[in-house]
Amino acid sequence: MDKKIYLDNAATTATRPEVVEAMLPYFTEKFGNPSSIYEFASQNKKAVTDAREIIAKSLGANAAEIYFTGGGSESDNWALKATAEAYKEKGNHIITSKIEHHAILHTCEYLEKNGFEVTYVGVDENGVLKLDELKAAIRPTTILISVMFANNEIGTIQPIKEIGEIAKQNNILFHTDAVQAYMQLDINVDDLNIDMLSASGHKINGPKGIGFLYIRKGVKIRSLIHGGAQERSRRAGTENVPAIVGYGKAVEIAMDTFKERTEKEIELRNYLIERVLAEVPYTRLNGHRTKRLPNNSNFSFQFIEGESLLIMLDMKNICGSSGSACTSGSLDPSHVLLAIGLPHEIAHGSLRLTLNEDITKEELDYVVTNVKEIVDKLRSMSPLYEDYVKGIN
Amino acid sequence: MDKKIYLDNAATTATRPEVVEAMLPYFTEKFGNPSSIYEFASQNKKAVTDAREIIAKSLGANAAEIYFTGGGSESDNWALKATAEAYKEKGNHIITSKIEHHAILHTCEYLEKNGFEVTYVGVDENGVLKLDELKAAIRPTTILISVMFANNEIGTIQPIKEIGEIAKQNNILFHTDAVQAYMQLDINVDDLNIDMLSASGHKINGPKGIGFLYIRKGVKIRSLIHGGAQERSRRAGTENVPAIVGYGKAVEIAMDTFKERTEKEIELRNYLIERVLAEVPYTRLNGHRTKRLPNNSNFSFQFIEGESLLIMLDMKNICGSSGSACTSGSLDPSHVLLAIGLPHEIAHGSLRLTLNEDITKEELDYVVTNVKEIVDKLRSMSPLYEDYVKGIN
Amino acid sequence: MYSEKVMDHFTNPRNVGEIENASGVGTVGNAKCGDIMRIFLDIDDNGIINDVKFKTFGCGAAVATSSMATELVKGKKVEEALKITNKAVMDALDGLPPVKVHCSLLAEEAIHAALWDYAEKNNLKIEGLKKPKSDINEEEEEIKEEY
Amino acid sequence: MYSEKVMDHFTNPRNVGEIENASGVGTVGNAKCGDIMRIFLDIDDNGIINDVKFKTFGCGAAVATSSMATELVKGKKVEEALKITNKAVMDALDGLPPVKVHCSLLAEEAIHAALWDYAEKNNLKIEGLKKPKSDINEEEEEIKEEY
Ligand SMILES: Cc1ncc(COP(=O)(O)O)c(C=O)c1O
Ligand SMILES: Cc1ncc(COP(=O)(O)O)c(C=O)c1O
Repeated sequence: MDKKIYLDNAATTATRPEVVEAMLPYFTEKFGNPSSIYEFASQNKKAVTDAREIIAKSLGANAAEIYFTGGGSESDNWALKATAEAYKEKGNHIITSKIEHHAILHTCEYLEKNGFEVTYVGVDENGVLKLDELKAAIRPTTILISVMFANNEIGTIQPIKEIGEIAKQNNILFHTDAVQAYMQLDINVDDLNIDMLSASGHKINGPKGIGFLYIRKGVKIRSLIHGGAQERSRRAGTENVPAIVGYGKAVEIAMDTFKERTEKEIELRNYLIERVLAEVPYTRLNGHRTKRLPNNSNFSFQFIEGESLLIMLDMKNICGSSGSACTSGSLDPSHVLLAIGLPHEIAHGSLRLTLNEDITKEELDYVVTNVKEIVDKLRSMSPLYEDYVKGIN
Repeated sequence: MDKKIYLDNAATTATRPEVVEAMLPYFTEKFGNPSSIYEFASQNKKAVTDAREIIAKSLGANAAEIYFTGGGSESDNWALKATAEAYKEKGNHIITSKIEHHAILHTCEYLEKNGFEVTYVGVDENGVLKLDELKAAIRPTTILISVMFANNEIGTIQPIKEIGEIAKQNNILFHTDAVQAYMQLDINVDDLNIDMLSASGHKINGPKGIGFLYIRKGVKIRSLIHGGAQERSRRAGTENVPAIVGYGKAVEIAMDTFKERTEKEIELRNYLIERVLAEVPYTRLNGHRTKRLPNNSNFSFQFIEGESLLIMLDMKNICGSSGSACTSGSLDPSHVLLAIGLPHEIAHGSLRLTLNEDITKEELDYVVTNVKEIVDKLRSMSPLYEDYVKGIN
Repeated sequence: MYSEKVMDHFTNPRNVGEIENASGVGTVGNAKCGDIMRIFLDIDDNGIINDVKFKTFGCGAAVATSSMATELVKGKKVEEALKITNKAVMDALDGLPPVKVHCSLLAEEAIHAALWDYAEKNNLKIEGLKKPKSDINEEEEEIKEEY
Repeated sequence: MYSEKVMDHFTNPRNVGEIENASGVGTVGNAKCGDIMRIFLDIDDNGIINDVKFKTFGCGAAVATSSMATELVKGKKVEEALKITNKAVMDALDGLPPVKVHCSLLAEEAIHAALWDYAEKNNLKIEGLKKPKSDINEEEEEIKEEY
């Protein structure tokens, strides 16, 4: 196939042409600093306000509860560090899950070095948070529960409503990293008792370098980036107007297409999953079969290693990933796959294919054919497969 | 004049068309995540590497010493907080100046609340740091000197070389906020003994939402934004490829035009300053007459208040600012103007006009005419002017 | 940022100027905060404000609220003028941005200060008039920080 | 990311397979780290490596270094084969990305392990051959953190 088949939409997405269109005037013409006093800049202030309102509406929130950031990682860092700082009088304990993104996990490690205690709640074999473990982890000093809405590697959707209720009953703040879930799943912050929520523009066909943190009114907040009075004095730095406008546009489109898009993705995803499981032996699906992101599939192919699989797929013009994009270069297998109980060698042989609604079944057929061939080839040179066939362990 | 005369280039600049051009392919076509393994993303990795090299070269630094951030404020926060954290065993004392941007000052206040001690060194009537005071402030526990390269309000250029030497002799790290100076002044980090340097894209006709922190090899560094392994594991978050590419392009152009551009700006600036001082009575120039940014002028008009002046200029299609853009909305006069010794009522009547090389003398003539008229009008309704004329006070 | 009414009163302020030998003059605010308002009242023997002028050092809202305040008191009886609140001034201007509310308080206070001066000069006691503060604090500012 | 040579040896690996009744077989690495290399040597009575095969579970670099290592030892005397370092393997591949250097170390080690097996089976002592570690540590990783 000559055309590239991009199946790594969980890593990043193409910015939509309409989004770029919307951004363009804010680079060269309406370039003013929204904080400025003159009329020329007030159009930029308005553009920022409009985008903020679109996003607020998409979550059932108020515009004053949306704070723009430089991306999902910043939002995650901010939520955790600010809560830790603002509520340290109340307690020093934070609960999160074992399968969070590194933006959460490494921030937790940082907090642990700074006097906080963190409990990492486990997940079951499908990657679903163990609610009993969560409840048991709660202490009088617990100030925050942070559990991702849906996992970036295996796509499992967490029982957010239940977690929100547990948090509320125990008077604990609840943050969710919704970087993967936002605009793939229906989210209402009030229904779900969410106090803080992180999202990132480039995961939903918006621009890179922009994200937001939703902070419920009443939550005490501290700045992560101090300085000017932007974002109601909570996040300093000249507003990234083009990116904010583009993000607003991307959300607007994602809202409009929501139902049709996600239904189509689910159908394509199921098609892909069923064919791969049926046709490639010694293969498992990682993540929950149904409680999963519409666009996510994640397989482990026994006896082979993921990187070689990826490179060979790449030579066939298929872009996929193994573990999370940001951690490639690392030699350890994904902490998520280990957390759902996979042994190391199986975790190493994993492949994440995350699609979008523009993929065709024909393209997926081509993908399946190539996955099959490549897995065969790699197994034929694998000492683990040799041992397996010979019955050695 | 029908055409808008934009004299607020210190607040933000228009993104150059060539910069937007360079960015465009990275939104919709080459949108891949540079951390991904497939060929499709390697072009993005290369684009980031190229931009990093352009920037490194512009400072006489190594590419490995340039870390991209979400803007100048983040760079400033990062430099200060990371140094505080990494060197806290050595000491808890930081020296900065009274006229820093809020991104530095508010970060210092934050650090003061967290066990650090900060000395704010004063400046003379021209805004030049008092080197004697700086030397006297040094303690055995001093871990960092952070002094801005040039001031954003009054344009004064600091004696960076001398400060760098003092820092070096005393084995103290030296950070400089060069958000205004970068690409307006010639900077070589080795010649000037700079250990860390902050800059921001949108101040030099690059995109908003991107900046960098130069960190000299060997300086111990901690992350501000934890998470993925981007930026050599020092700054997490999916790389903002379009903005990084645009920033690289903006620097490239700014390097190419450097001499001609800054010379022209200095000429235009001097023309403006001389006319205003000669033709508007009871007016002073703030900042050093010659040691100032090529594009900066800053006046105080006695007896009037800055906001009314700005609004009236705006009605004549002239965009200027009073104090720093990010702090408008605040009622206090600029801390910078107070630090150079202006009484409050004079500080309140200040106007910053920051030009670029595309402004014409005719446009500046129009500006001077209008400043004169408006200042006259506002004085005629000022009780302070009335008192002055009547010899009261 | 500002309503059209505010812009109108800022760019074409009514009643700018001084009144020589005014019945009452009040100056409030201070240069430190960036706003000074001075109001001159000419009050006749029947206690009617025949003329009013102002001078203001301050932002657009300060000028506009001064201008509107003078319009509102002009021709009124002293007792009526006393009842004109900052809210009335704001309403007449179609509102002010939150950070500028203090300007309307300052305008109210300037009227009171001029009336106080008038009362002192004439040894009168005006029902409901308290010695005005020379300045007002921006209490509304704090709220933002608490949030 | 990879040189053309690496890609070539990855996609068309030389000497993939097994040798039945090999003179020596060495397996190094472990699945935990994601790399396992197994090398089969056929050594004749004159101590010449007549044939060599490998099987590798691992990344592109692991496959390519295995392939190149087998090419380099093929036809060599045992003593010569022993002198082939990871550096030689890397050079022959036109270099490796820094994070992949450990693969070349693993390849070197796999050869040594197969030679050790050969020596043990034949009760030989090969000058300069130490009992190979079954695994290598990625020492270069630490450096990054110190910076
Ligand atoms: C001297 C100085 N430092 C820091 C900043 C902050 O930069 P940014 O707004 O890009 O975060 C600015 C500009 O606002 C500045 O002029
Ligand atoms: C679940 C999750 N959280 C956080 C992030 C970080 O987002 P960003 O790279 O935009 O900073 C990502 C994506 O990389 C993610 O998938």
